Amino acid sequence: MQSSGEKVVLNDGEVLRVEKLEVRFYTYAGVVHAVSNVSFYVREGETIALVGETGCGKTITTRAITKLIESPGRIESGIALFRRRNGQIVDLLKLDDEEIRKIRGDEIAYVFQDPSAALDPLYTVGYHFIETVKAHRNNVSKKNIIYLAIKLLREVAIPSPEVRVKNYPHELSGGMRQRSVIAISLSNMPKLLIADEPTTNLDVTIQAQILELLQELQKRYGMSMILITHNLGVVAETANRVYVMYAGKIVEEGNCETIFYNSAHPYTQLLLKAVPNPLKKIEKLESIPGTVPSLINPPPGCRFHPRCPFAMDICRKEEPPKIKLDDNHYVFCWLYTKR
Amino acid sequence: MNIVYRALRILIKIYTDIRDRITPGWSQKNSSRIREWELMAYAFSKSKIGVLGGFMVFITVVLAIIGPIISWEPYWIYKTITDPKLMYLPPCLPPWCSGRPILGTDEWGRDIVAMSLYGFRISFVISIVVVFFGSVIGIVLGLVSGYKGGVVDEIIMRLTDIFMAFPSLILAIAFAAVLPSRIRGFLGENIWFRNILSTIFGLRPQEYPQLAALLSVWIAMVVVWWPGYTRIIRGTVLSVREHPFIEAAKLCGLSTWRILVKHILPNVLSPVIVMITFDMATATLFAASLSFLGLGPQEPVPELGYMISKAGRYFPERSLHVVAYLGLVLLFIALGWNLLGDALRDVLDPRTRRALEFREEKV
Amino acid sequence: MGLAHYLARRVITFIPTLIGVLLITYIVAYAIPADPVRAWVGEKLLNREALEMVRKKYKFDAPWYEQFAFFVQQLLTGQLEDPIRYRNVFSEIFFRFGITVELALISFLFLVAIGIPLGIVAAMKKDSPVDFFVRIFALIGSSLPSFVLYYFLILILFVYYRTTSLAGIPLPSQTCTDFISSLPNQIPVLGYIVSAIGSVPMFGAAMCGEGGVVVETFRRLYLPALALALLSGGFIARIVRNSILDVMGSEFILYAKARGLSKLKIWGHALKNAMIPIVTVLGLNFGGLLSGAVIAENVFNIPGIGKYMYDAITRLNFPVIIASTFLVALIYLVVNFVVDIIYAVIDPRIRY
Amino acid sequence: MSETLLRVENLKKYFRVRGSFTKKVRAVDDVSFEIFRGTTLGVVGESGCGKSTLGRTILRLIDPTSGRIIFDGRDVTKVKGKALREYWRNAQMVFQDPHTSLNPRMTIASILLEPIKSYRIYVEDEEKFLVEQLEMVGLGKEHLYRYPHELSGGQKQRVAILRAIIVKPKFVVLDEPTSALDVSVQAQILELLKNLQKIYNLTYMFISHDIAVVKYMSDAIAVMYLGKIVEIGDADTVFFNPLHPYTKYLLSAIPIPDPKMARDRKKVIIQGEPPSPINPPPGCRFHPRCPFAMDICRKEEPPKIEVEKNHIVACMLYAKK
Repeated sequence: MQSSGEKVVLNDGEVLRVEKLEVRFYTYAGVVHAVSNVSFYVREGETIALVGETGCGKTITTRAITKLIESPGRIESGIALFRRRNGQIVDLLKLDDEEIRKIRGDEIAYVFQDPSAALDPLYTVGYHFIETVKAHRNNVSKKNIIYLAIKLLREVAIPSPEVRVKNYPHELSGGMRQRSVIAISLSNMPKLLIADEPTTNLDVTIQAQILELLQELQKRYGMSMILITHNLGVVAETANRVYVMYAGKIVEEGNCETIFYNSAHPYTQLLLKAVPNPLKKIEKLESIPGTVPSLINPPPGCRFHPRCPFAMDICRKEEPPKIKLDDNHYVFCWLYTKR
Repeated sequence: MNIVYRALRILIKIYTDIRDRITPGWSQKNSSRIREWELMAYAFSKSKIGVLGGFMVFITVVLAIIGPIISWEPYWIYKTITDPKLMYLPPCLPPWCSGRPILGTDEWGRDIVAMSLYGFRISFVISIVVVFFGSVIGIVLGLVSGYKGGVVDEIIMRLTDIFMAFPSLILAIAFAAVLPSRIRGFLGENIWFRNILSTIFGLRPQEYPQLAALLSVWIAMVVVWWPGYTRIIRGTVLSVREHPFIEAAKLCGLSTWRILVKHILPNVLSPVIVMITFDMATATLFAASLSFLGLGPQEPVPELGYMISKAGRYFPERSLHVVAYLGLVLLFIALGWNLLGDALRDVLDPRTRRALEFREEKV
Repeated sequence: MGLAHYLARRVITFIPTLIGVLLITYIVAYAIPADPVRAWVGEKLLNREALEMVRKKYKFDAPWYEQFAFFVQQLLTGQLEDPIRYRNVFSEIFFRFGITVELALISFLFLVAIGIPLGIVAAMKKDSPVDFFVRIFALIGSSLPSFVLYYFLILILFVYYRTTSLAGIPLPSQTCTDFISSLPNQIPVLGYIVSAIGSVPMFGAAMCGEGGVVVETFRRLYLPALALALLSGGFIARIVRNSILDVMGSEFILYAKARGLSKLKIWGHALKNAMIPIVTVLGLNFGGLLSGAVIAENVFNIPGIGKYMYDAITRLNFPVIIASTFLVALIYLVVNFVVDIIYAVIDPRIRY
Repeated sequence: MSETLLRVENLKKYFRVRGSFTKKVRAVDDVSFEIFRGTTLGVVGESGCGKSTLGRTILRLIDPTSGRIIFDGRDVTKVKGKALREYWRNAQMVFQDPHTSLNPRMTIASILLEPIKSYRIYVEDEEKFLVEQLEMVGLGKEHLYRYPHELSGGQKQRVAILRAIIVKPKFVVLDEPTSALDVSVQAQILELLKNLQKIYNLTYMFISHDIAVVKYMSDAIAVMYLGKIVEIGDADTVFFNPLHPYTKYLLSAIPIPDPKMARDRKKVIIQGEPPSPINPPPGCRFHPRCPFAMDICRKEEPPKIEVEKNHIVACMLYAKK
C-alpha cells in the first residue's frame, strides 16, 4: 500500500499521524480524486482544524481514518498511526473490520454535522448510550449505563437529564439533539473526538454554547480533537493548529495565529479576505474569482492555479512541494521555493 | 456506439430539424435540452432491460396498429358449425400437418394466432384510453388539489379516499355490469359513433352490443383509475410547491394557471411518465381480467381475456395450447411495458444523466 | 395521551369516507340501472302487483333522499334481505368472509415468507445475481395474467400431482359451530370477540381442537394462496430491498457505524426503520386480499366474499352488492386503521 | 436621510396550527419599521424568529393577519390583481437556495424572459438584451441557453439576482442570499449586490442569521426575537452600542475570524434555547433567558423606546420610571 521508503513514526505526545492519505471514488461519472496526498498529525489534548470549502475533502479525510469510507470510495494508500489507550501504536488503515470497529466509538469518536439525522428516530436517547457502551464493554449493566448517560447529559448542559434519556430524538430541539450526540460520543471517553461541522446547522447563540462546551469537555477529559469547519470564525475561536484544504489537498498548515496573521498560500490569504469581520470596518470584500474545480479531472500542477492571481508557468505543470516557512508552518506553493 | 443509441439520435435529429424549420435557431437555443435528450437516449441504450422492453412495446404497438388488417381469418365466422372437427386443434408444425394453423385453433375452429392479432388491437386501445383519461383526470385533480390546498384539497382527497376504499376490481365489475344496457341504447341510436368505435377497435359495426361492453369496460376502468394518479401527483405537487421558484414565478406576476402549467406540471411529469408506462401493463391485465370474468365483450369478439376464459372450460385436456399461447401474448404485452417502465425510472432520474454528463466530458 | 388522540383523529377522518362509500354504492346499485326491481325479479315475475309490492317495499316510489335514508337505515340495522334467496344478507356475508379470511391469511404468510427474506438478501447483495433475480421476479409477477398462472398451477399441482382438491371447504363440526355461536351468551364481552374469531372456520376448528380441519384447510387453500403470493412476492421484495437501501444510506446508520456498533446491530436499525414503508405496502396488500380475490376465488372455486360479490353483481342482486361492498370498504378502512396503529407502535414520531 | 420607500405598521402574521382552532403560531407579531430609499435594512435573528415570514409577508406572498404595508406612498396591504402585479413589478425577492429557486426545467433565457414578458417590458432584441444583462452580473452569452444544473451555485445565485432586478424594481428582499454558498462565492455575491444597489439605487431588505454579513451589507439593522423586533437602529449604533440584552448576547456569540480578537473578547454565553412561537411567554418574550428580567418583564409587554434618534429598543430596562 505504501510506496515511499521513509519510515513513518508517531512522535511522543502525538495521538494520530496520517501520512500521504489517498482516497478515490470510483463513480459512474469517473474517478473522483477526493483526497490526495494528505498528511497531518494531532497531539495529545490539542484541537486541530481542517478548514476548507464544500467538497474539498475534509470530511472524507476524517472518515477515511477509521475506514468509514464506503463503496464506491476506496482508500488507495496512506498510513494512519494511532496511539491506543494501552500505549500500543497501530496503523488504522491496516486493521481488519472487527479491530477497527473496536476503535470506532471507543477510542475515536465522531460528532456529525446534522444532529437531527444522527440519531435513529425509533429509539430513545438512552438506548443510544446503551448501544454505544455495550458495543465496546459488554459487561456494563444497563442501569449503570443509564446513570452514566444522565451524568453526561448533565455535563453537556441538558436540563432534567433524567427525563431526557427516555425521550425520542424528535422530542428534543436541534441544540439539545446536538448536545445529546456529543454526550453519546463521549460515553466511552474517547482519546480523539472528530467533530465534523458540529455547529453548521445551529443558530449562533447555540453554536457559541456548543463550541464552549466542546472546549470545556476537551480540557476536562484531555481529549484531542479534529474540528472540521468552513467557518473561519469558529477556527479562530477554538483551534490550536490549522490545516487549510483546497480541492482534496492540504495547501497550508500552521498555528492558528500564523494562519490568520501570516498566511502564505494565496488561497488562504484570499479566503481570509473574503470573510467579513464585524469588528472591523471593511470597505470591500475580496473575492476569489472562478469556481472550485471538478475532482474528476483536477487541474494539473497546483490545483489552485486556475484561480490564483500569482500563478506561474510551473504551477500549471508541477505539483508544488511542501515548504517549511517556520516552526509548524508549512505551505504547498511554488511562490516560496528558493531559486 | 450502439444501434439503439444511433436510432434514437436520428429520431432526435429529425425532430430538431423540423423544429428548426418552423422557428429558425430553435436547436441552438435548446442545445442544452437536446443534449439532455441525447444523454437520456444514451442511458436508455445502455439498459438491457429497457432496450428489451422497448423492443417488445414496439412490436406490441405495431401489431396493435396493423393486427386486424393483416389478420388472415375473419373472427366472425364460426367454422365449427360446418366442421366440428376443427374445434381445439392442437398446435402442429407444417412438415407434419400442412394447411393447419401452426398453433392450433379455438372453440370455433379459428386460428388462434389470427385471433390474437385482433386481440392486440383491442387490449391496446382499451389500455391506452384508460391510462390517458385516468391520468388526465388524475393530473388535473392532483395539480389543483396539491396547489390550491385548503377546502378544495380536502374535498378532492376525500373523494379519492372514497374511490380507493373500494377494491378496484369490484368497483369496476359493478360499473361494467350496470353500464352496458344504457350504452347499448346509445350506440344503437348514434350510428356515426358506433362506426368510429368499431374502426378503432378493428371490429365490425354490427358488433355494437359488444362495443357497448367494451365502452363500459373503458368507463368502469377510468372510474377506478384516476385516484392513483391524483394521489401521486398531489404528493409531488406538494413537494414542488415548496420550492422557491414557485414564489419567484408569483413575483413575476404569473397567473395561477400559468404557474401550474409552466412551473409545476413539467416538474411532476417524470414520475407520471414512469407510472403511465407501468400502468399500460396493469390496464392491459385489468381489462383482460374483466373480460375473463365475463364483463367485457362476448362472442364473437376475440378479446384475449375472454378467449382464455372460454378455453378454461376445456382446460387442460383440449385447450392447453390456447391458454398457454394467449397467456403468453398477455405476458408479452405487459412485460414489455413493465420492462420499459423499469428502465425509464432510471433514465428519467436526473442523477443518472448528471453522472453520464461527467463521463462525456472525460471522453 | 398522544396515541389515543391520534387514533381518535384518524377514526374521525374515516367517517366522511364511509358516507361517500355508501353514496357511491347507492348510485351504482340504484341510480344507474333503469329499473332495479325488474332486474331483481327477473323476467319470470311479470305480475304488476308483485312488482309494485317490491317497489313499495324498497321505497322506489319515494324521492331519492328518502330512498337513500331507507337504504342506509336498512344497511346499518342489518336488515337487508337477499331478494333472490330470501335470506338475511349479513349472515351470508359473514360466513363467506370467514373463508376469505382463511385464504387471505395463508396467502399473506406465503407473501411475507417470500417477499421479506428475498428483499433482505437483495439489499445485502446489491447488484448481485440475487438482486437481478428479484427485479425480474417482480417484473414478471406484475406482468403475468393472474388467471393464466392459476390455470397452470392447477394443471401441475392438481391435475398431475393431486396434491390438493378444488371442491368444498373444510368446516368444523356442527357441535363446534354451535358451541362457538353460543359463546356470547356465556361470557359477556370477550365472548363476542372469541365468537367472531371462531366464525372463521379454521380458527373455530382450532378452538374446538379439531386439528384435522385445520390441516385440511391448509391443503385446500395453499394453492390459491401460493398463487396470489407469487404474483406480488417479487414486488414486495423490491419494496423491502429499496427501503432497506434507503435507510442504509442515512446519516444515523453512518453514525451507528462511527459508534462502533456491530454489523448485526446496524442491520437491526436498518430493518426497523425500513419496516415503515414495508408495513404500508403489506397492509394495503392484506386489505386487498381481505376484500376478496375475485378471480382466484372464481378459478379455484372458493365460496369467499369475492366470488359472492361477483355472483351478486352479475345477477344484479343489489342488496347483496350494497351490503358486501359496504363491508369490504369498511374492512379496508379497518385495515388502514390497523396499519396506523402498527405505525404508531414502530415509529414514536407518529404518536404526536 | 432621504424619503421613506417602505413603511410597515404593526404588521402581524399568525398561522393556524394544524388540528387546533385556538393555537396560533405568532410568526410575525406587531412589527413596525421603515426603510429609506436606496438603503439597506438588515434583519437578523435565529431560525424560527419569523424573519423569513416577515419578508414574504411584506411582499404579499403571504397575506398578513393585520397591520399595514405602505410602499412608495401607497397602501399595498390588501391590493389584489392588477395592483398587486404593479406592486410586484417594483418589489422583488432573492431566495436563499439558488438550487431550488430556479426552475430546473427552464433554460436561463426562459427564466429571465418570464418577468420581462409578464410585465410587458419592451425589449428590441431579446437575445442582445439578455446577454447585456448577464454580463452585468458577471455571466455571459454562453450561459444563456443552459439549464440551471449546468451552473455552479454562485452562478445560479447571479441568475436569481438578475431575475429579480431585470424588471428594474425599487425594492428587493434578499432572504439569506448567501447562506447556501461557500465563503469565497459569498464575497462575490455580496459585492455584486452592493454594486447593483449603487447602479440602480435599489432599496434592500437583507435577511440573514449571519450578523457579520448583515453588518457588512446594511445601513440599518433590525434584531428579531420570536416574531418581534427587539431592537432597531443604524448598523453601527446597534452593533457597537447594543441596548437590548438579546442583541448583546447575539453579538457576543458571533465567531470572529481573528484569533486574538476572538480570544481576548469577553464572551457572554446565553443559556437555553428560544421557546416555541406557539406559546410565547407572556410579557417580554425574552424574559425566561434574560438575566436582567424583572417582575414587570414577566407581565407586561415592553414598550418601544426611542433611546436616541433612529435607535429603538423594546425593553423594560430603558423605560422611564
